[in-house]
Amino acid sequence: MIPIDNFLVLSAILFSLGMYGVLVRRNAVLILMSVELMLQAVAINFVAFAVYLNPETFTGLIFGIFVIVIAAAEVGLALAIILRLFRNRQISNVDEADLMKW
Amino acid sequence: MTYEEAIFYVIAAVTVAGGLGVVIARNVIHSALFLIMALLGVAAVYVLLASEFLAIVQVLVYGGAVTILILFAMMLTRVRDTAGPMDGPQRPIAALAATIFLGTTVLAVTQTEWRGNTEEATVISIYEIGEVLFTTWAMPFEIASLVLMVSLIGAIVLARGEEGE
Amino acid sequence: MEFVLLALIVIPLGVCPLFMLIPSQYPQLSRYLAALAGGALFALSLLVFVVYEFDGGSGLRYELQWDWMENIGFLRENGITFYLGVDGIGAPLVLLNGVVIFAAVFVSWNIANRTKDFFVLLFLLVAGVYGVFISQDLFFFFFWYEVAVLPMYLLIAVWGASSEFGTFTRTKEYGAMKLTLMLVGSSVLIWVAIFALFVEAGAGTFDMTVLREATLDEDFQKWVFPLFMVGFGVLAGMWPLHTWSPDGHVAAPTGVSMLHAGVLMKLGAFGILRIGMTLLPEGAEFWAPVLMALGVTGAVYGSVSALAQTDLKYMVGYSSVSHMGFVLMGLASMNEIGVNGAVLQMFAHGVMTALMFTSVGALYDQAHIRDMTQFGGIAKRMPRHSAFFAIAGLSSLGLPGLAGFVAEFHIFVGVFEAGYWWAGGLGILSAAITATYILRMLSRAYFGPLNEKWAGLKEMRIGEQFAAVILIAMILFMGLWPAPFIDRISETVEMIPGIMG
Amino acid sequence: MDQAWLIPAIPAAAFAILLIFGPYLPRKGDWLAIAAIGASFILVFPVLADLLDQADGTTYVAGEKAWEWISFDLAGVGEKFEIEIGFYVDPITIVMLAVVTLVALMVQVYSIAYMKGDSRYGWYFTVMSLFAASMLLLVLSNNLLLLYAGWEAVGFCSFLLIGFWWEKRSAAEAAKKAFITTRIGDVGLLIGIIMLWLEGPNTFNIQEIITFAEEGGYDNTYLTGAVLLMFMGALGKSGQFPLHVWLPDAMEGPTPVSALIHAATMVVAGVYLVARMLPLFEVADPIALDVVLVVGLTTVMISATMGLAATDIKRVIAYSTLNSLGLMFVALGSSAVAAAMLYLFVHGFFKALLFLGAGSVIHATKEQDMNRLGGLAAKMPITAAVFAIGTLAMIGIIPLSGFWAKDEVLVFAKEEQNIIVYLVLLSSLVITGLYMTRLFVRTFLFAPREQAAYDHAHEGGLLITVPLLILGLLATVGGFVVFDEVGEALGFPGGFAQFVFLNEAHEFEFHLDTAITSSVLAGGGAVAGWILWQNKAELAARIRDRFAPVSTLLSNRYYIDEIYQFVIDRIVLGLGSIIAWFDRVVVNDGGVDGSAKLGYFTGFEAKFLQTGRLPNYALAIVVGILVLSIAMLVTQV
Amino acid sequence: MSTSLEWGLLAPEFLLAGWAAFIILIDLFWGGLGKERLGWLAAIGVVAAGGLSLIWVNDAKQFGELADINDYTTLFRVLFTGIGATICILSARYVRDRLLNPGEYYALILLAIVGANGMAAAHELLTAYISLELLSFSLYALTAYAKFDLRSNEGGLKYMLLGAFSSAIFLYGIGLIYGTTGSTQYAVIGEVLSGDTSDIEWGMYLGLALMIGGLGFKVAAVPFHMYTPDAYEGAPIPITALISALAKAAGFAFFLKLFAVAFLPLIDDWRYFIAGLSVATMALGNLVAIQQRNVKRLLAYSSIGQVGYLLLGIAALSQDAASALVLHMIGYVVTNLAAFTCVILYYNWTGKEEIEEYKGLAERAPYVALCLTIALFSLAGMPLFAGFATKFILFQAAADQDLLWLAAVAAFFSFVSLYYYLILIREMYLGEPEEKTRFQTPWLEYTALTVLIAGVFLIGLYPKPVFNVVEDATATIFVSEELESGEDLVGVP
Repeated sequence: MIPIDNFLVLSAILFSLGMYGVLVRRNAVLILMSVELMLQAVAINFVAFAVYLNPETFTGLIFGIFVIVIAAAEVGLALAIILRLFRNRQISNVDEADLMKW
Repeated sequence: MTYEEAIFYVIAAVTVAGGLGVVIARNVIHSALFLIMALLGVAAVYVLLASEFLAIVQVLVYGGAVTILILFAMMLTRVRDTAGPMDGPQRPIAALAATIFLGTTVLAVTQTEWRGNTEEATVISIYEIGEVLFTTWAMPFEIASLVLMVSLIGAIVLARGEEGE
Repeated sequence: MEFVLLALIVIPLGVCPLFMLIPSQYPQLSRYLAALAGGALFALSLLVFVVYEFDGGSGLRYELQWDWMENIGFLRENGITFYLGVDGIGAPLVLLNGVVIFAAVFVSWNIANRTKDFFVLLFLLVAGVYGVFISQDLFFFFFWYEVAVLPMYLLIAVWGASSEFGTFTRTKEYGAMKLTLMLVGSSVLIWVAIFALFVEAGAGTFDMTVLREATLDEDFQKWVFPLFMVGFGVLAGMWPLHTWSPDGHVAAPTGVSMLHAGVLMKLGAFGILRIGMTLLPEGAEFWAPVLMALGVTGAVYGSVSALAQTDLKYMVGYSSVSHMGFVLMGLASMNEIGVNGAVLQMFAHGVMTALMFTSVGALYDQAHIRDMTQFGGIAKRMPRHSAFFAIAGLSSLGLPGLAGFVAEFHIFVGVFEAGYWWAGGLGILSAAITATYILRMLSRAYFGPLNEKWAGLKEMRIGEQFAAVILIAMILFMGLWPAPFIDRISETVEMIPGIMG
Repeated sequence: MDQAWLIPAIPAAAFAILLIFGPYLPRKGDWLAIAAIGASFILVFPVLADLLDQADGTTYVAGEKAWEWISFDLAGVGEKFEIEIGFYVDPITIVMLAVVTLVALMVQVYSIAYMKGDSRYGWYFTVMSLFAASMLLLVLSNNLLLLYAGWEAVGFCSFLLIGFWWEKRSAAEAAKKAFITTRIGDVGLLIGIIMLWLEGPNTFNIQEIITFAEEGGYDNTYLTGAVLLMFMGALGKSGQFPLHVWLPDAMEGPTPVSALIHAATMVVAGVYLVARMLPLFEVADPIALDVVLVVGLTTVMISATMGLAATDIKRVIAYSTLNSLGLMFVALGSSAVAAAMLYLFVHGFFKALLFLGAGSVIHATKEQDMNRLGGLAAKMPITAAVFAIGTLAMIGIIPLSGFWAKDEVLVFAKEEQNIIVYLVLLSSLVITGLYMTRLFVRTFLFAPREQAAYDHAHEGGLLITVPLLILGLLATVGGFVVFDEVGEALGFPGGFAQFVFLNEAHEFEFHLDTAITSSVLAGGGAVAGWILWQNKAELAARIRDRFAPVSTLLSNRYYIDEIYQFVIDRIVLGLGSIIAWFDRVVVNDGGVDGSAKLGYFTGFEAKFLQTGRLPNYALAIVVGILVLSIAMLVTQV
Repeated sequence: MSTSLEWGLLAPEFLLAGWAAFIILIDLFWGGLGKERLGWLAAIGVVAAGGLSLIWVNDAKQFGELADINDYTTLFRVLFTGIGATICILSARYVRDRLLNPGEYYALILLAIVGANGMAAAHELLTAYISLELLSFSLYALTAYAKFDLRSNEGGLKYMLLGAFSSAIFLYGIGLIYGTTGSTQYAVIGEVLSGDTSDIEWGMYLGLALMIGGLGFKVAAVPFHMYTPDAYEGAPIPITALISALAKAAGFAFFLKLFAVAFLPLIDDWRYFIAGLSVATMALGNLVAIQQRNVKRLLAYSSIGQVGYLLLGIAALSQDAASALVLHMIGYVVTNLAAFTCVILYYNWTGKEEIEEYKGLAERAPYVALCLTIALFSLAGMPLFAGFATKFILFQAAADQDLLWLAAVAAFFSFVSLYYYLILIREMYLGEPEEKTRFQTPWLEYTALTVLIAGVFLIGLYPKPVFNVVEDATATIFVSEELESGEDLVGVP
């Protein structure tokens, strides 16, 4: 009823938004959130493919679950690092963290 | 437009609005709230995709744990106090890049003739999922647990305050 | 005999760990070991040269072939083999290397700083040079070629000397870096050409004896030959890519300069001959005029530049450029006489330039300058040294009876025979210019009233004299009785495809 | 005749022994050197005897003996490339051998006294032996390459001996100049040799090349080019214009050396070469011989005139040598081999005599500027007497040897060439008379100008006077060989001319008119010289002042040295500096360092891509993705 | 299909995971063991795991549809455990002196190896991806492990965020490939792609491009490399070594297997893109390396350059090229570890890591200077050492696949790299040391160094045994193609 393209386009939009967020945001947490958005888009993709194209093995669905798991784990670890950076330097903007360059 | 499609568009609109909010909100807390909105929208999309299990996971893991974590982190890092604009100077080029990417992707997915039944989602039962998760996909499952463990170890080691802090 | 060839590589490589085992507080021990190894190499090289006898075919003798990698991937049977063998061109060059290393050990006798490290690197270099001369497998040829370049950086940078020249400075780091980079950079071209050659031949082997049987497309030869020509040409001091050579010499310690100019530069010319011309005869024929033009330009340019130098090492360095120009001319003549001459010149230039550096080094060790205008009349203080230097100079200007003449004469005849009149004429003119700068140098630095500043100079060390005598013996050997050289060389050169009678 | 190789081999062996063991031998081995050259001299006679024995009437059979030196097959041609060590004896060779060994012997004996006490006494004899060996090798060689080897070797010995007292800056410079100047000529010689081989009969053998050429084997123009290039070598070695500049400077060497090398032997190698190769010149375009002639004439004139202005006695003799050599080339240019060889023969004696005489003066007075000499005849009668003989021989006064030889040349010039040549030669005779007389008068006669030098003056010992006397005798009678009777009496069937004319019937001619003309002119010159430079030479001074510009021109040697100096300093060295600069700045700093800097600079610019800011990094990833995706879609779909 | 899973096949991974937990527990409850010995203990476990994996030499088993246990896997298991063991040994003193929480540190290393093993073993994309994340997460955490070091924080942050970002991109690509081919099994994808793909080409190529991008990030190909220098510089030095060796090797194990099995049918479509990446990577890595002042950063850029060479093997993909690639990778890993051993030793002695601070090392620790010189020369591709032989074979393999120009470019940049290695060598040999005293010699590190250098020489002088092993390994991933496609591409007469 709902063509798969709809989901795929939705996913593409979300993904692009996330990408935009990563590129544009200065705050590390916001970047992380943008990445989460991208992962959501990916998950939509997987699930859509699983249920529309390959319902027998529904690998995509499983993939989607794992993506969510990984995304959650990622948030945990990333936040710890962000927190550590903040503790040490009182910054949370990624573009201020440029001790190392060139 | 069918009834289901209408629902889809509403949900999609909410999700996209949420996503948009995440990336353009001037206030970080708003961003976080928009993220919740987007995540819930995605959960609804899963429902539309006949994957209730995933929707539940989504709500629990994301709507619950992740966002709370993020909000905590925001508070701990006093994001609101940071001076300067929220967005970097890359905005125009970022917008351009994202748009191009969107265009490319949309073009690609619409141009592709997907194989299989692209009109109707198949319902996959939660039991089936449970079964394959522990049999066919046992190895990723095990590894995923290790990933979580790594994340845990890392988070603890890094976030834990030491004496003198 | 095969194992003598093997020993030529194994001995220098084998002494390296031995040096490392010697505690650094006993430098004298390292020196004795070096002398021993050098002597052994000299003796073996001489043996190889003496017993070498042409027996048909490509002239390859004392072959030793061990599998290294085969039937793997793109390699078929005998894909890459550790394949040693010496032919009539290799034999004199092996001898050359033996002579020069033996002499270089004595010249380097009083290296006090990290003596053993110095000898390790020196012998590594020598192993590489031997490897190139006797490898019959393209992979190992290139392997040893690079091994020969490898130690140069440290040898020059650690034990070399920086110089001030008024308007500009040449530090040892600069000289070493430039030398290494130019040589390795040029070997990239060789490398690429080897890849192309291997693929085009399609024989699945790097065995040169097999590759020379392969029929290669003419267009292919035409575009690959310049890669070899330029790639090897840089090491041969081909104009205009020669600048590493004078600057390298200026920076290098004496023993290293000897090996560097004496044998290392020969690798380049040897490569053009052994790989470029032998495997790609049609390409060589097509590019010969260019090679000839570059060779002549180098010969004249080098000698005229030498004329303007006041630094002794620069002068000798540019003279090497000039003489290697002769070698390239000989090769480019593409006829037997010229190519013979080129190989003879490799040997002749090798010994005489080693002798020149021995002399310059002996002087520099005492005076710590090399500016010839600052000297004057030092023949009074260092008569033997002066005589040795003069002999080297005379050989290089082509005085009959000394090695240089035999070689240059063949080259000129070959060049004329090939129809390059202008090149032959300019070449002979360049030899005359050589006379000018050599004599100018002798007259400025060695003759005339003794500059009292140098009244304290002493005769060169006995070890250096010994080295010089060995080298002079070789110069005279070839100059007076070139037949042993020419017999060996010509029989092999005759077998090279594309070489006219 | 097969043992002819011993003639150079003995001095060569002596050289080797002296070089290695010389310092340890008694008397530094001078006896060995002299014994060696003496042996060579003696060996000339059996060789000559052989030649004469094998002669069929007046036809001489040349002897040849060769060993292979270099030989290899030429691929695909079926021929060999061969270079031999070969010896060839024919009458010309014999003449040369005689002159070389005899004069060398005299000079070396003389040197024992002359060089006594020199710090490099042993070295002197060592090099002299090498010189003798090389010169004899040059003379005996049967092929061009060996000849070239000897040619270079004598040049090298000349270098060593001119620079014998290298502590003197001027000696070192003169040695360098001599070597380089002759070397420039040798460029042509070597090219010429190679040219002859290239189109020739695949051999360097002189006789075969000549035969080949006479059979018309070479293209005429080609041959002309080749012989002219070879003539360049002769030009340098024999000090002909414009490469004559080194010879006067070569007087920096010990005087016996000047006598041997720069008068009697080495410098005539050019004459010998041309004489030897004359058949080629004759086969070639006539322009070749014309060039020889013109060069000879020019040299005669400029050297004679320069001789007028020089004050150093050795230099005057050096100019006279140039003058004589010029005459020989004039003879060769007129195809008069016999005349040239005769002149060469006698010139060897009287010029060596002059030099040794001058050496005697210098040895005694330590002075060689004739402005500080004078009146020595009283204290050095023998020297003065033999010097007078030499002078007169040089001027060409009958019956001294120089007269006969010179007359032969004049006859040929008159007969074979146009009148201008003849007139020029005649005028040169006057000048020769003038400056030679001047030399003698200013040195030996009238009042001494420098008392100290005069006080020192004394006759040398027997070692000095005996060679002088022997040479004096030869200079006096040597010319008589022109008479066939004398020649036959000496054992040359058909006489000397026949002997050196390589089996082509020829006789010496004696033209009375020429003889009288030349004698009058030469004698007139001599008398005029006497008048001009007698006593205090006021007349000469007056004339000199009158023609001051000419005098300046002459005493500055036509500024030829200055021109060369300019060319070398400004042009050659300037070019050298420019190239050296170009090499350093353009090739090295620009090309090599430049490309290295390019890489370095690219890296320097590229490193700023690494801004340290995460959003930029992310952007890079996105750009990469976009480029990849779009490119892949565009190219593949 | 997968009713009975042979869990035993994953024994090395279980051992590693278990050992990780064991190490943490030991650290918790037996503090008396000492931080240093903990590292050795970890190394023992890693070695044991490596030994265990040797059981399946010449065996070809499959773990369900998820993983292959064959020679390819075994080779990489051994390689990864080798890297891990070395790093554990090298970490011992570093961790003792400079880091907190040693138990977790080693546990993370061990888990990283599990991830790497999974990547090499994976038979399909999900397993591979999860393994990849396991490896990555471990490395993120380890990079930021020096928690009070600002550079470590910053490196970790950049690595982590960009890693997540690129993961998302990579996943998007996987999604598209999955959507177009209907499977995540490499072999199935390969099968589908060798059929008619005209209907799905849009999605397929976009997916491929995104996957290349994502993999490019993992292996640090330009322009996805930007995190590398910062992460390298920020990370504790042993971890820098770990990233440079393990992450890269695992990345390529995955990359190679995926492309050889799944994407080989499309090789003509993507090879020039990989070639382009390769060129960009070699160029940027080597040129920017010239400008570096910090040894770790220098080695980071140098490793980027090395990635360029390795990508060349992918661009020329065939079994020969694959073998050559793996051989070069092994050579690179051994050499790089040797180099890092020296750097770590020096850091342990002095705490210095700027190039100019290396001056006079040859005076103070000649053996280390010598080994570092050998390692650097090997990285530059000089003969006698591994780099020459492996590069020669790798580039030759590329030339064999009509990519001569690429081999030429690679050879050129290999030459450029010599320059910056020489700069470091110059400092060591020409600089005057501030102090003249010799350093004390830690025997264990020296032994490890000697073994590594011996490896460098072995591969450089006689790589045949190694190559044979590698060839057997790569044969397993090309088995489905029976070399047919390779044969076509070779075009050898």
